[in-house]
Amino acid sequence: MDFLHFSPETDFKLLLAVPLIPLIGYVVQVFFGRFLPRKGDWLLTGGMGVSMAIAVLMLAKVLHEGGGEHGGGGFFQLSSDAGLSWAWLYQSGKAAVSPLNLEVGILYDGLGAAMLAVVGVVSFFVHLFSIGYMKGDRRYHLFFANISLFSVAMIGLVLADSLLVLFIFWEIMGLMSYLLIGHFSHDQSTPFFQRWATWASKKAFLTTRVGDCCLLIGMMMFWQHYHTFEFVDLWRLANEDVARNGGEWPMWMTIAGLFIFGGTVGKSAQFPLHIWLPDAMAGPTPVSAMIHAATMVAAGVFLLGRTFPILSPEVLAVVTATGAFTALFAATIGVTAFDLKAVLAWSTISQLGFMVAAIGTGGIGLVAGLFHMVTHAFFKSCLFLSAGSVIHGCHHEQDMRKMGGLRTRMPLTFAAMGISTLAIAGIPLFSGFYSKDKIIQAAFTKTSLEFSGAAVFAAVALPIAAALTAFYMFRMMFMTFGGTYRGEVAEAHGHGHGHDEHDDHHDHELVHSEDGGIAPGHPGPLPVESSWPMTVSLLCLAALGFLGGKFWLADFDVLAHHAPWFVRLVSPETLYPGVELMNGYGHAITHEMVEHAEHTAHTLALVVSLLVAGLGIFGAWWFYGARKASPERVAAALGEVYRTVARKYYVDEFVNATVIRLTHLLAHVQRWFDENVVDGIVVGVGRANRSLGFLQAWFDRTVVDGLVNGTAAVTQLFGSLARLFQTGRIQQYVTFAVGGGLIAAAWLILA
Amino acid sequence: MGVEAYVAVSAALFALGVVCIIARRNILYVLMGIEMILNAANINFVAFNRFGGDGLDGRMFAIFTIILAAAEAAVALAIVLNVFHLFDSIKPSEVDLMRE
Amino acid sequence: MGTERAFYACLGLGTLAAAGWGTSTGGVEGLLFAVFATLTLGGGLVCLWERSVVRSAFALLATFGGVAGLFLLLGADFLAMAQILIYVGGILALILFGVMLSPPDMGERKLSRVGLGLAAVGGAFAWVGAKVAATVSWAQAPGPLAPPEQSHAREIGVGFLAADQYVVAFELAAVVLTVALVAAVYIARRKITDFEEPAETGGSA
Amino acid sequence: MDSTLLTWITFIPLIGTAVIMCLPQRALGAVKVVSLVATFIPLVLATVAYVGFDKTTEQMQLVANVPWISGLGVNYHVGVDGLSLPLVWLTTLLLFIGVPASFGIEKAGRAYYALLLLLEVGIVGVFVSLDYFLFYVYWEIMLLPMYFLIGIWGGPRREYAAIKFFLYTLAGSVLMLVALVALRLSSGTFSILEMVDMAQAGALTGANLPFGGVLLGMKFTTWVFWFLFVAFAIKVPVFPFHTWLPDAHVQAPTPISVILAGILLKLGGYGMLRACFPIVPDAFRTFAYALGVLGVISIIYGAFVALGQTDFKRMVAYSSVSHMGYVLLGFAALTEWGMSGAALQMFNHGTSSAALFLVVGVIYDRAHHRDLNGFGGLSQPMPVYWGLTTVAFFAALGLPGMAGFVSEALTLVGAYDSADPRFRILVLLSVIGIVITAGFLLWAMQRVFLGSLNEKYKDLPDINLREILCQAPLLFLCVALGIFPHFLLDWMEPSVRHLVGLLGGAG
Repeated sequence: MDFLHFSPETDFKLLLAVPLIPLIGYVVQVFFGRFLPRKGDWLLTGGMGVSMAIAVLMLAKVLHEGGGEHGGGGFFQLSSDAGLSWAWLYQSGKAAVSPLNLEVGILYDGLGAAMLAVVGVVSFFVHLFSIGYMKGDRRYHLFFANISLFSVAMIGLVLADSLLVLFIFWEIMGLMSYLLIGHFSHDQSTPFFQRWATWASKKAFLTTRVGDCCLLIGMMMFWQHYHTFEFVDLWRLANEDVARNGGEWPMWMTIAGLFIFGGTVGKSAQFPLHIWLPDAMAGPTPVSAMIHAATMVAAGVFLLGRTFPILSPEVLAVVTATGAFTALFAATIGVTAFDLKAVLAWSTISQLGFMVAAIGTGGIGLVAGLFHMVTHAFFKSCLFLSAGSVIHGCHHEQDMRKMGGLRTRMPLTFAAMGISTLAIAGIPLFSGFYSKDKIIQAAFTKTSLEFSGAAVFAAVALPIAAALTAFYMFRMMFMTFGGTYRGEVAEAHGHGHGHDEHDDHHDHELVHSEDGGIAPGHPGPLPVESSWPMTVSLLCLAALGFLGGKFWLADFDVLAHHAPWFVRLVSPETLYPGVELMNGYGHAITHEMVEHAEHTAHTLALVVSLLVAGLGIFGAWWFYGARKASPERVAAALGEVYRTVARKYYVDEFVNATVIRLTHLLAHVQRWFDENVVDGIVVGVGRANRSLGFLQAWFDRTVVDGLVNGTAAVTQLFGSLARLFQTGRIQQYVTFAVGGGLIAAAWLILA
Repeated sequence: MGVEAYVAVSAALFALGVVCIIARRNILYVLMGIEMILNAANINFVAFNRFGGDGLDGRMFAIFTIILAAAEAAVALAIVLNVFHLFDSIKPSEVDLMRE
Repeated sequence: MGTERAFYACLGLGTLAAAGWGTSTGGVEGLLFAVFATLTLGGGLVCLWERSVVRSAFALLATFGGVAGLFLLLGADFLAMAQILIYVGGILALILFGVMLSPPDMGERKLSRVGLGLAAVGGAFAWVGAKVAATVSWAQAPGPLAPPEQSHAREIGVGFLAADQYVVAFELAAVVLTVALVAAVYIARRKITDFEEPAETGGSA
Repeated sequence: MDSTLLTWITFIPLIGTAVIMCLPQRALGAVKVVSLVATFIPLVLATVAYVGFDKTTEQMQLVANVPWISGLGVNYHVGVDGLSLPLVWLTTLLLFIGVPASFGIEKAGRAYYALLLLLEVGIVGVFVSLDYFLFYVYWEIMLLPMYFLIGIWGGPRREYAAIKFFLYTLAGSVLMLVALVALRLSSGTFSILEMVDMAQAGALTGANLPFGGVLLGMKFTTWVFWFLFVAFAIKVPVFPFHTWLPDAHVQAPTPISVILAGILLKLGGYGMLRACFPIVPDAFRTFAYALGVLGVISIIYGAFVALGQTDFKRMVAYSSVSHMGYVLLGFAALTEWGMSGAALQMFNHGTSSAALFLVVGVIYDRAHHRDLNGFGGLSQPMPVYWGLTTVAFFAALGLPGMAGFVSEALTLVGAYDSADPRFRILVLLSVIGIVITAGFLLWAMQRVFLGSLNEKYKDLPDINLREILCQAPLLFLCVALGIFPHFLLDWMEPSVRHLVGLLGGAG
């Protein structure tokens, strides 16, 4: 198996090709896309396919080198070690030795390999899906270009070997999400979507940019101390620093770590910056699939994976607490949502909470969190694409109350979505089970070893969130595919009913835009199965979601007693080789204790996760499948509580009323200040000068001419004022010049 | 005759020029006043050059003053003619477009 | 016309007094100085006094001539020549043109204005001058001044053309003159309408 | 060995002016061709100078030094280093773009182009002169054409704007003149380089002046510093000397706005680097933090005021205030990164803001107003225009991959790394500016291009080829320098390092 050997000389170039191929495709598409046959969709889909193939090949190499039976020591490659990096800022000879120069290189390890493959696969299938889904769109070619660059950004982020490079791609990704979420803002045919998309894209960009700025500050703080952005150096230097400090993390590092986590909060939609993600579904569904699975939100978690060694225990506690809270918080909202995509969006936030909380617990949790990121990518992209297929079939209807009975009408979609739902709900044999189980195990382990508030909170909140997850996912399945079709059926495409109607009838409904209401669909013929590019993508992703668990485990041990390859490749030891992590448990806790705790927690977690999944599914069946009880009645009984949850705890309203209002108020106040005070001073000085001119004129006509006419009577003086008013200005100037000169002379003489 | 005599003449001529500008209400008198002031300055230049200075500096300055006076006179006359066309008057008191 | 006569009588008396003072303090040179100084200041006074612009202009001729004479006394023969040529021949001619092209306005002089202005400004200058004279110690040339050995015209010409002295200033003056004359022609040529709408100059040119 | 290259770059536009003045008023076509040629040749020559530049030394290059007014000790001393050469090149480029961008101007075209070329003489002259007197002369030369270009070809309130501009800059000039005279008296030379050497030797303290240079309890260097700083700060413009900028920008015709934002503002920053800080380094160090505070106020304040605008061009003008705040912050931090970032930011702002003003110009030419709320949905009738605008907007808000990011990141990181820990607070505050900048740009984009289409503008013609060609080089630079910043940084690095050393900062 010689071709599976990783040789830095050639393989880094091959890795470079992964982002470069779609990038070149993007450039070609932007300029020439509209002239290409089929508007160039084949070009980018094909390009992405090649990238995917390379990414998978590289993953195979990594597995062969470090994950298989031969390796075991992990896999870690830096292109700068092989002399393959690019001096970015300076290239002249003198500058090359300067610490100021930034070298851009590739960091390729187990995590990067897994993530690269995930991004490649999901991107490719999203491209393929889009061929069917976006057919007939006005800006078809640009859509493909943008989504391709979106993938490039994520690929670049995954391959980055320094914080700064990561940040660059991070920001580019933000831009592309802005453009893609706002895809419909140019579509004049659906005013609702247009307004919503415009607003949502701006919201997404600005909200995540708040997080970006935090990340930037965190980067600066680390740079200021270590003068490097390279991950490897940062890990080493920070941990050496802490070790020298006797295991105490300096205050600045905690603050910097919190700022870096701020980046994750923004991109990975953690509370309180989660508000952009539900609205991000204003974009086309394939975009949502990309954002929720492989790109945007994964980037934040990936960042945590990359910066884990420089986060102090205090930061990790905050991370755990934030993640756990987000998981629970979003899950409760997910239960109340009626918009098909909104359910998925809240479930994403919730799952992200799981990942973040897991990483915060450290050790096995780090592995579990990253593992969940990878498995989640497959089933969530599949869920979104299935939702897209459903919405496509139901004529852009997104309200689940207008669906139902699609099981027979769209069997392939149903199959794909069902598999993915089982996966996300945490049913054994499906991939989601393994990762979620591990997360709960990590939370329990942490609690048993270190009885801290954050850990306990995570240990309590996460299982509840898992139960809610199973509940609302199956609720969605029952509402969408079960029962009979509840949508309006019309032979011809009539004009849809306005969404105002929704608001009138259901005042507890999800408010996800300033316009309110769920995007209106329009009645059409009965739904039918989607075209082949869509269904093929769905089924492939569903297969990965199902088989994925096995694949990741690399053996058929359901309980996963043996460490699967992912754990071998992606573990604190192999991810950060040569770094003595200082943010783990204290010295008091030995390795054996950890092992023991993990083992104990494992069994417990297995029981708990199976239990909560079962509970959730049963609840969903009780309320929505069998309709033994009316959910509406429960909602009414809960009253104000339900309303609060359905309104997403009024976070949006709060932000609107405080941050946004305040900003605009500040802007207007400052504008007023600028125009009236700052400029007013300037104009005032000008006015004063002019007044001085009037004063001179007054002086001229009263004193100078008064001198002349002083002998005349006062009445005569007044009478002559009108005439004297016209005293020439040139002469007046001369008078004052001479007078001033004389006064100056007099002063000089007398002084 | 010492330098002070020349300076006195110069000062007197300067004063005459200033009064000419200020007191008369015809723009041509303004011009003539300016010429007087320039001449007063020239007397000073040459006198100081003669009595105290070395080299040519003072006389050179005088020459330049004369040159500038010539230029100024030409432009000023042209302006006067235009002002007359525009305002039908050559009283500087009525030429007030510079106010704003 | 009483004031007119009184004015000219005072002027004549002043001239005589000046001549006498000059002769008594500086001999022939003093006399010459007195004559030229009187010519200068008298010309200025008449210029200021006269109602007629034409007469004022001709009085200015006397001033310029007087200044030229003072230059001669100061040994600046080239300057004196330039003064006569440029001022008397050029500037005065220009002013006379201006006089002829503008309407006569005999009624604008006001005795009180001129008199009081003269009194105020002259008084102020006299006061300042007196103060200055009292405090400043004048630098005196050691001994009698030597007469200029060579022609000043030559000296000045060399001064102009020697690279390290006044070449730049000379060129600057040349440029200023050229620009001023062109500008003068340009301004004088413009029509009244040009002032109202500058945008339309293109068409009328 | 004197080089005449810079002299040619400076004075070829002057030849163009002369030729234009000789052409008949009606031959507007010929005038345009002459203008194009007279701006293109300097661009080529500047490119030649750029390529041939020795990147390994901080010494002045392409120096010419001949006596000019020997009586005063004034020399015609020109030369460039890594700080000035990119700006010279940018000047020639923007002027070359400014000519075709002006083709739409109907009124008195001949005089317009003549003044435009004269403006180039002044600007390039300031960038290349190494003699303070010469510097001042060029500084004044530049002022007059600008005054007329705004005052004659501007918008409805052009007189007001032009006079405001003129008075502001004149006030700055007067301050500079006073400082110049004081420096001349103290140092006995007009050469900037000699002054810098004297300052390094500690000889430029004004001790030979009356009162030992101490006036009203402030040292000579302090006076000189503040006089020069205010003179240049007006040009930058730094809060609170910025109020001429929105008026001048809004009233000026598009190409003039482009040049105003693209280059004239850089004169202030360049002036500080060349003719203020190194001459009085002690005073600079004393007041560095105050400058940093001013810079951050400019960043945040400019961004907020821009957010509050409804006039497209005014908004862009205030964004300039915000962006130039980074320049001041980078200078004040006194680190190599900060200084590099600030110098780079000057260049990048030159391209991105110029592009933004061209963007505004395009829409103004078509709709004849600039009210942000009066548009809507323009991406539909004008897709290409929208695309170009997006690039320009994202370049302006400092998106990575674009040039603005490199300079802003360098500036911020450099400032954070400053020896003075108080700068960290400033950096944290200036981050607010980043978010607000993104906010007002996106909000503007939403109001103009997205949303429902304003029926009035449903048939607006898309951007035409001439306008695209004007924009293209700027946008290309925005992107290219984001990916390959070393094409500027390599050139600047020795000079920046030298400068930081002169000012006494750490690496």
